[in-house]
Amino acid sequence: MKIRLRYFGMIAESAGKNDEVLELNDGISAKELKARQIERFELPDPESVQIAVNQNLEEEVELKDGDEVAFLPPFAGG
Amino acid sequence: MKIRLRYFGMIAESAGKNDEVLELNDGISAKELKARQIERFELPDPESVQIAVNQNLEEEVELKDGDEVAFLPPFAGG
Amino acid sequence: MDKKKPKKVFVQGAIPPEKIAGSIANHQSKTNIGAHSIFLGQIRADEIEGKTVAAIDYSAYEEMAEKVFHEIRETAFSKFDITCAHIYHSLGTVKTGELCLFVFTSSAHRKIAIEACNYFVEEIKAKVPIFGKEIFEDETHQWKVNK
Amino acid sequence: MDKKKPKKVFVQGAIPPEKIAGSIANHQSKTNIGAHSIFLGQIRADEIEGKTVAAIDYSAYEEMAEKVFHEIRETAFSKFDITCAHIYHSLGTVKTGELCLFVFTSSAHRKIAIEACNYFVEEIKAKVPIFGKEIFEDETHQWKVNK
Repeated sequence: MKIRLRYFGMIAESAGKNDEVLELNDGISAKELKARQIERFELPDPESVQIAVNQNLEEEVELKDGDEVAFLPPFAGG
Repeated sequence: MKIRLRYFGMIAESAGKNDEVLELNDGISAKELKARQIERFELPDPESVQIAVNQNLEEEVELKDGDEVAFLPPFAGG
Repeated sequence: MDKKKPKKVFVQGAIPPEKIAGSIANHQSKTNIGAHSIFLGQIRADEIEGKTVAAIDYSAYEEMAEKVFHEIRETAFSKFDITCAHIYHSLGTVKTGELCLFVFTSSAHRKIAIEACNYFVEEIKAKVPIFGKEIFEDETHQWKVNK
Repeated sequence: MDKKKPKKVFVQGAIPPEKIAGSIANHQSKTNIGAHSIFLGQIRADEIEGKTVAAIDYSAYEEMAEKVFHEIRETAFSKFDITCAHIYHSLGTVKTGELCLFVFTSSAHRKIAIEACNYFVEEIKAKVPIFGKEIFEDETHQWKVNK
């Protein structure tokens, strides 16, 4: 299945890109994908990383084809 | 002694004037003057009347020559 | 420090929105400020016993009001770590939909600016000898009382 | 009712003071309003390890941010009896002393307008995916984190 990953702020800086599409095996959860990308990019301060699946903050969800998973560093609005 | 009285808002309306100077005997307190003027002008809602002696909200004070006593209806600023 | 200068609070008639923009713009050189809190009072077209308010005519015991405004400022600056504070209140006629009160506080941090602004608004309502004559559309009137 | 319309929140660059005056002026025909509460975020020239912030470059996960702004609005309108609410947030570069956030709430009564304004500010800081790159005068940077 194809999953679109998007990176923001300091995570995009660490990843060296804003987005990419990965071909993944069925059955992977958002949480597993998060752990994998944190390790792959050696993201600093991994506890601060939040992920949004199709714009909802959640990790305990199994991914499906076409999902968009965003990697979000701490919010700094306002 | 001469005391300057000032009237504001609905009190000025009831009194029919904004100020006047009264010649009073020594020894009168602000509170006594207040009661007197409330009766004289038949001020409505007398519990709501506050007086300021030389711009300070106080009644338990003996008046002295040259004092300014202001009669203040409920505040409505803001 | 604008803390010590005596400030002119009363303005004749309504407070124009441009005055608010001007006040904000004046603070853009103060780069220790992180947050501004603004409160605006606007005249409501209240309906009272079938009659509609068209304007409020404000008057004040001006000398005492200026003194009380100054005391509120002094207390606010001692209670809150604000960089500046500005207050404007109308005298005379302010029509419905127009602004009669403008309170503007600034601080490095948002919570301080917000708390100080609220403090000013409550203190002004409670302590400043300002009187309001609500003028109805039929030109009768009644006297406003703060709740 | 401006409650239901989807609102554009993001503006490119700093929010000019004139925009605030314009928003206020737009509400002078709404004579059921008695109070406006405004919060403004301004960029501070913070000093961090000897370097001074010159600007913040804001970015956002825009689609999600617009959705979250909308949810915050819906919740605010159900919690508070406000007549209207407006939010503007900068994207891109905002220099020190310039404004990056403008929250504007209106109600018949002051306490409601003030509480709703505070609610928006806290919710925006906590829940909206906006990211800020603090750019120092020497052109190095660090990433801002809301406290």
